[in-house]
Amino acid sequence: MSGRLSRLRGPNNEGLLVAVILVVVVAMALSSPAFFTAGTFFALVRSSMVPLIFALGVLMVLISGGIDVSFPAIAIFAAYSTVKWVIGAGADPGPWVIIAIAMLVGAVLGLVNGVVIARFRLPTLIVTLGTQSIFKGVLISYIGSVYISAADLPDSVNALAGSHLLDVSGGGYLHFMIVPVVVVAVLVALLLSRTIFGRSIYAIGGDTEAARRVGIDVVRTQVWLYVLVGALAAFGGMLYVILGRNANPQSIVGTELDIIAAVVLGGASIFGGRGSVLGTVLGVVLVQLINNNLVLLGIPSTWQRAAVGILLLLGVGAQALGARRPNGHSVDVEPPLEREEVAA
Amino acid sequence: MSEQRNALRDVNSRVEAGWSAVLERVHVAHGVGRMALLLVLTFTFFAVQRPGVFLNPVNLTNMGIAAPEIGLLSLAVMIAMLTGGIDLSVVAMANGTAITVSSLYTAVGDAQGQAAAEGWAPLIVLVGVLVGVLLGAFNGFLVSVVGITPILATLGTMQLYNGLALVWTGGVTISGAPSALRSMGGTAVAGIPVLTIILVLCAVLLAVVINRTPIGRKVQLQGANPVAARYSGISPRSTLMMTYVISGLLSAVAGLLFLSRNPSASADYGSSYVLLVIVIVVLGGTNPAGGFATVLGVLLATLTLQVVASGFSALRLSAYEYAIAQGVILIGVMVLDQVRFRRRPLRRRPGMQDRPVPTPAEK
Amino acid sequence: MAPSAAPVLEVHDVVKTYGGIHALNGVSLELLPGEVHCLAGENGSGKSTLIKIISGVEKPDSGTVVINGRTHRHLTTGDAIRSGIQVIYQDFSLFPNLSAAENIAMLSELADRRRISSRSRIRAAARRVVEDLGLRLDLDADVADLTVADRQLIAICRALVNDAKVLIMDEPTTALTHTEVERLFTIVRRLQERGVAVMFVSHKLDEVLEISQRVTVLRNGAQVASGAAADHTPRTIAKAMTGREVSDERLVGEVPPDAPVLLELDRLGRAGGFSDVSFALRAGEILGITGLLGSGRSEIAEAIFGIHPADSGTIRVAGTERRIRSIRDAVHAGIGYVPEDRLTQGLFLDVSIADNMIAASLDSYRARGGLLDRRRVRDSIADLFRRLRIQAPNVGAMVRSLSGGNAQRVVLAKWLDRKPAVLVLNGPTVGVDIGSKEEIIAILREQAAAGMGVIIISDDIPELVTACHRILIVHEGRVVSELTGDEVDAHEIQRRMAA
Amino acid sequence: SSVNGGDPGTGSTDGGSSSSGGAADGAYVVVVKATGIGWFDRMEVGVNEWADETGMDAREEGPSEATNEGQVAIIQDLIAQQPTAISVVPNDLAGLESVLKQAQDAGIVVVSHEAVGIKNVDIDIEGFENKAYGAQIMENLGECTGGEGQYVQFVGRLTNGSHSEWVQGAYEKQQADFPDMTRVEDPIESEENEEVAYNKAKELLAKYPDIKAFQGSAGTDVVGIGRAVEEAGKTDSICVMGTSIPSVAKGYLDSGAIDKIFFWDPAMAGKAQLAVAKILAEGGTIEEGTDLGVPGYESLVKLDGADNAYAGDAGVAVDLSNVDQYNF
Ligand SMILES: Nc1ncnc2c1ncn2[C@@H]1O[C@H](COP(=O)(O)OP(=O)(O)OP(=O)(O)O)[C@@H](O)[C@H]1O
Ligand SMILES: Nc1ncnc2c1ncn2[C@@H]1O[C@H](COP(=O)(O)OP(=O)(O)OP(=O)(O)O)[C@@H](O)[C@H]1O
Ligand SMILES: [Mg+2]
Ligand SMILES: [Mg+2]
Repeated sequence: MSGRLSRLRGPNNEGLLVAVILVVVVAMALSSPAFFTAGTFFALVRSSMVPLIFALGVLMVLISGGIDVSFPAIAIFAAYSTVKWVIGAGADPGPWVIIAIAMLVGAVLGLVNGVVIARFRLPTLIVTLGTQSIFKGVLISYIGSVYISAADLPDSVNALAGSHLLDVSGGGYLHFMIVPVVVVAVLVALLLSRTIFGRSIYAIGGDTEAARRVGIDVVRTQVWLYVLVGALAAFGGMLYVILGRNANPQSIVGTELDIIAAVVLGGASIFGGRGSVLGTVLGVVLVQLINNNLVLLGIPSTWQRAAVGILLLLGVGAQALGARRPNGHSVDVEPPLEREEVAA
Repeated sequence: MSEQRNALRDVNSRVEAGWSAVLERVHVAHGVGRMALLLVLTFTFFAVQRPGVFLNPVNLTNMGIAAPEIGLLSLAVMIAMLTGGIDLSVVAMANGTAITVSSLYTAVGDAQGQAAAEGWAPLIVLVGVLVGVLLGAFNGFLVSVVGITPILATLGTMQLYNGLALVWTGGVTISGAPSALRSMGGTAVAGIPVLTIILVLCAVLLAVVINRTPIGRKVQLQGANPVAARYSGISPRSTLMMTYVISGLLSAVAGLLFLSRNPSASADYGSSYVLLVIVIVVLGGTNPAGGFATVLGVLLATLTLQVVASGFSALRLSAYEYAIAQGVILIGVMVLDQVRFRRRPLRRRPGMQDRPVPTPAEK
Repeated sequence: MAPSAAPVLEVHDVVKTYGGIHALNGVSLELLPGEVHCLAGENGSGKSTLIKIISGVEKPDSGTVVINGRTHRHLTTGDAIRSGIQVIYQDFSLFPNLSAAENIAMLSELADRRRISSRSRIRAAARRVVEDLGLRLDLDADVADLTVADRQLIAICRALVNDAKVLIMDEPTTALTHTEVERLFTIVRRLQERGVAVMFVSHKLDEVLEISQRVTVLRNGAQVASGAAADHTPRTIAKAMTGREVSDERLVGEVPPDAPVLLELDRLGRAGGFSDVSFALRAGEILGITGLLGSGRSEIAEAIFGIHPADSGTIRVAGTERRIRSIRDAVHAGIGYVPEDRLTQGLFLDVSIADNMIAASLDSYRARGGLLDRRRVRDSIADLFRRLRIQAPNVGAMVRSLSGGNAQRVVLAKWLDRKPAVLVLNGPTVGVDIGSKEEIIAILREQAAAGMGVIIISDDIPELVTACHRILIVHEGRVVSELTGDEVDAHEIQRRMAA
Repeated sequence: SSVNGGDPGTGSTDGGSSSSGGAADGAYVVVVKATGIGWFDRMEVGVNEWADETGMDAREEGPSEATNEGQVAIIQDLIAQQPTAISVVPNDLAGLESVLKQAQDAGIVVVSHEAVGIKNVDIDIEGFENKAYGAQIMENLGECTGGEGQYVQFVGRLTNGSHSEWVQGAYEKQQADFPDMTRVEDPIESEENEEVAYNKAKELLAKYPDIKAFQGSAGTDVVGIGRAVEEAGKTDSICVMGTSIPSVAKGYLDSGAIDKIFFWDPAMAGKAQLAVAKILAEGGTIEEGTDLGVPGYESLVKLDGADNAYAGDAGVAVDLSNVDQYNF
């Protein structure tokens, strides 16, 4: 068990990531003069925002020892149905209220996940696989499939969509929504490292039975976790709508595996118990950095899918080798020697 | 429309109600009993609702033609899951085989004419299968030698293989397949489509390998506890390598079925299968954590979803309503299982359920 | 101090069944402040279950638990902890992914119903206990990276971090050396003075009598004896536990002088572990290797079995030199290994006994067509099951459902089925009750007599004395002395280890 | 490459009628690339209108994701239901060959749309001649840019036949009539995804600071491009044109980020397919000049390159001036 946990984490994985990112950046800078511009940087930030929010949710679930593939469905369900409802009601309560409502919807969907998973102790991947197709199905069959374009979005949303934190004439701009995104990231980091709830998530991911025995209410913690993740996903969904200035029920769903990959690149263990917000941020940035600059690097369209695959493999491969214990692939739970002297 | 929705709700409630009752009496291998039951229930339900369409021989045959490729891909994922891993690249590997065969065939055809191409067909097919095996071996290498977690390794190779296929075909769908394959798609023996027979054969073979051969047992033990497996002198490298090679092989056969159903190959075919087969494998009773799986359970799960799909079509319900049903079935089954196991802690025996366990008493 | 009147903990005829099996059948006992109450019983007799019920982990089918005069119907772990009950679980129940400090302090943080977790507070709390016990532990290390012994110490610290009223220890000493056990006992005595009631589970009966005032013995979930420790000797307890006489006298057969050498180590060494280890093991011989924890005794075994291969010296098996770089090499060379950590390294918990038994010898059952010869499989399984007298409904039962004694027999069976030339056992009877212990050793004697070479690594000296022809004492990675024939004697060994 | 859970790979949608199989049940079914998408929602409007006007049993079906296997499964299920006619808007022309043959053998009339050169259909009906349509777009782009500067073309999928023909037609037109324009990249794949189109457009803007024009093919391409252009503050200096529908493009037409969109009304296309199917089912034939009685399809022209492909003249160009005439 303990061996499996350490399987995916290099000694100082964040360091490794920073290194990789630097290498990629240098490579890109060399291959294209257009790379080193504020515009590229802002574009990177912008395209990282939505994935990062999703990634934070995925991170928490991974730490607790689960895998969630339903967050994109929750995100678009919450965002689309909220926006549609607001428009239908002809009201415009302002973006923050809309976001709040969406997050409420997301929380409820998360609750469904949480209850099924915690109450019946079912494998999370499977449960969320099921709920995901239920959420998407319900959204399209009973709520709506019509593409809502910028023209029909509430003005306040469009306004927010156009609000910039800082502008570089011609060189693009830094979108205002980066502020709430950063805030959320910090909050999650604090939640995970500085609250009993957060530590309980790590504990459950480490050993659920042991968690029960030290008096953690596992069921309650898990349910709350999924509610939280649901709300987070919904925020990501609204963010997507705001940045994209459209609500398209067909969007987002299908990105789940890529996000999970980014989080694991960021050093979270697929077996639970390990992972950090910093690592996750780096993981997401790395993936976006690559995805965003394929054209800039002059990689032909037909090659781009393959390129992404190769880079992903290089990333996780480097990590696996970093986390490698003496005896090759197989997990080795034998304690390293020097520890023994300590006790002796 | 609404009355069909009621029908839907109705069937779900009926199924679940009847089911848990009957389950108590069914003492078959975990996954097999419940699926057999669910299959019968759904089939009867739709047969009663739309006898004309649903029992129409054409429909039954079509199910028998559509199911095999998905069944094979599910088996490919199943064996990976048996070792506690997963294989997301099965569809990509299948396409790899299909594209190889199709393009080689057309190439030879253009160069030396149809007859020659047909002559080379057996070799071409062999090469195609080999490609599938090699792709599987590469997965095996990443998992067993490099030590990448399967879900990530195969997520990467899924993109890589798919990307390479795109590069190779330039995104165009290539047409053409050996006539042997083409005719295979249409023909039936004693009313049973050849494709169905192929699926059953592969399944039986796989079942034998898993349960009756040393390597199969090692694969199971590897999934049950990798550390203990290593401490028992079982080499994780060879077991995992074997696992993913088999997975590639099954995918390759699935790729041939793609061609026999329609003589064309593209990089994008079957993208919607990837998560579907995982659902099937789990419905089939495979333990996602590894160590336990039954081939029969997976076959039944494949058929069940096939039946529900056609049934929904017959009831004129939409693809999205089918998606909902699929989710409900998945979670419903898992929950009922759980409830059932909670009641009988000691009855649960992951491992070798599908074969009688000898006891001293017997001797 | 003398136990005062009112019991802190009472258990009234508790009954607990698991799928038909009576884990506990009407057990009642009470715990007085300041007394050490020992719970003895064979594997599977119900000790852990009783503990799980007292700590709220499991619910009894009937019967009640009374804490400080308050009767609990639905006792939860939270309730138990808050009313001052602390448990050191047999499997430690630690979090491998968290630091030692956090493992120790987490429980109190939860008990105090805190919302915010403070690193400094946690570290302080942890350090306090650790220093209190005069231990040396790396508080920042992840538990995953610690030895079994360290983990056990951490589990103990965790139990003491809250000032407990009742301290329950389920086999706390299995992985500890004498010095550490002594240290633990001084702590226990100190707690006694503070009026803490201690319940102590151990298979080491001399320990039991040394520390406890009262003894309760369980057999098959029933209470077969309960009384003052003073009225008991190891023998009487053993009799109560097993219902028969159990002997621990030294009986070792003669090793014929012309017996072939099966294993020969020549100046074997591994940087940071051990060096210059040379010895020869002959067919029919049982060789004991002992030494303090960290002396390198386990590392020698791990090198022989290729877990952490040696980097100098040579290993010859049955006369031919073998390069052992991996476990497979060792297995193919004809070496078997019964690991220290039975549950993770030795067993497939969710696999049937039958399939555990043949796990190491699958290839030998290949019949024509590469298929398993199921008749032969069936026969050898049934045979082993009978020979090792494994208590289980049938060979189809999950190993998870076995107690340590029986679980250990399954590990043994796995190797016996492979018929290795040399069998190395690391702590073969850790957490195994004397009944099973005696039988396991008997089995080893049989195998040796049949020509196998056996190496036992253990710090259970009486056990070594009963079983071994020869004993090597390891200190700081070197073999410092060797006892043969009549030298083999508990006190002599103690003396040389101390030296 | 992105996968999507819960998709009925074996799935199919409405279909089957209460009347028992065997004989044709008089149903007309349009099988689209995917349901739940703006474009095909609009087509469904046309299909339903046609059903009301003619009193026929007509409906639209499609997988939940635009996949070949999804369409194959649906058509197979339909064959068992013996409809009078199936009209398909294929995701993959070659990928439907066998199943369409099976349908024809079962005596079902088979029509197709956006599928010039597809095998085993009785008639393929197009809104217009694809390359001409592409040329028409380039015509406008050329005017807009003054016939000079760099430009880039987007396609939804590299695998999409029609999209390829549109950009090809445009490219040829450009080389013929606007020699001073240069295509700086091979067609870019937007994966039918607005966000991807947006990101790639941003990259292109960075890579080619003085790029002059973009051509989109998937309905959401121009929107993604438009957003990128708008954010770069180059709405005036860059021309963005391509296929889309008013409801999707409106916001950016208003802001001027998108200059002109081109399309053919999916509703009319739906009606046209059904009209063709009906004529064939009733034993009629389609030839040069046939009038389907559907706006834009009053006088069909036979397309060369295929013996059974006919096109209407249903192309529509929309800019800010006339966008409000369209409610879809
Ligand atoms: N979770 C469980 N499920 C089923 N049966 C159980 C379970 N736990 C205990 N039992 C049964 O209860 C009996 C007593 O178990 P218990 O753990 O109390 O034994 P023990 O005295 O702790 O043995 P050991 O000395 O090996 O720890 C076991 O023999 C077993 O059959
Ligand atoms: N899931 C289970 N099913 C059946 N029995 C169980 C289960 N879990 C535990 N037991 C029973 O609990 C008892 C003790 O379990 P435990 O693990 O405490 O024993 P052990 O630690 O193996 O024995 P020892 O500590 O003496 O080595 C065993 O007798 C076993 O039969
Ligand atoms: Mg116990
Ligand atoms: Mg025990």
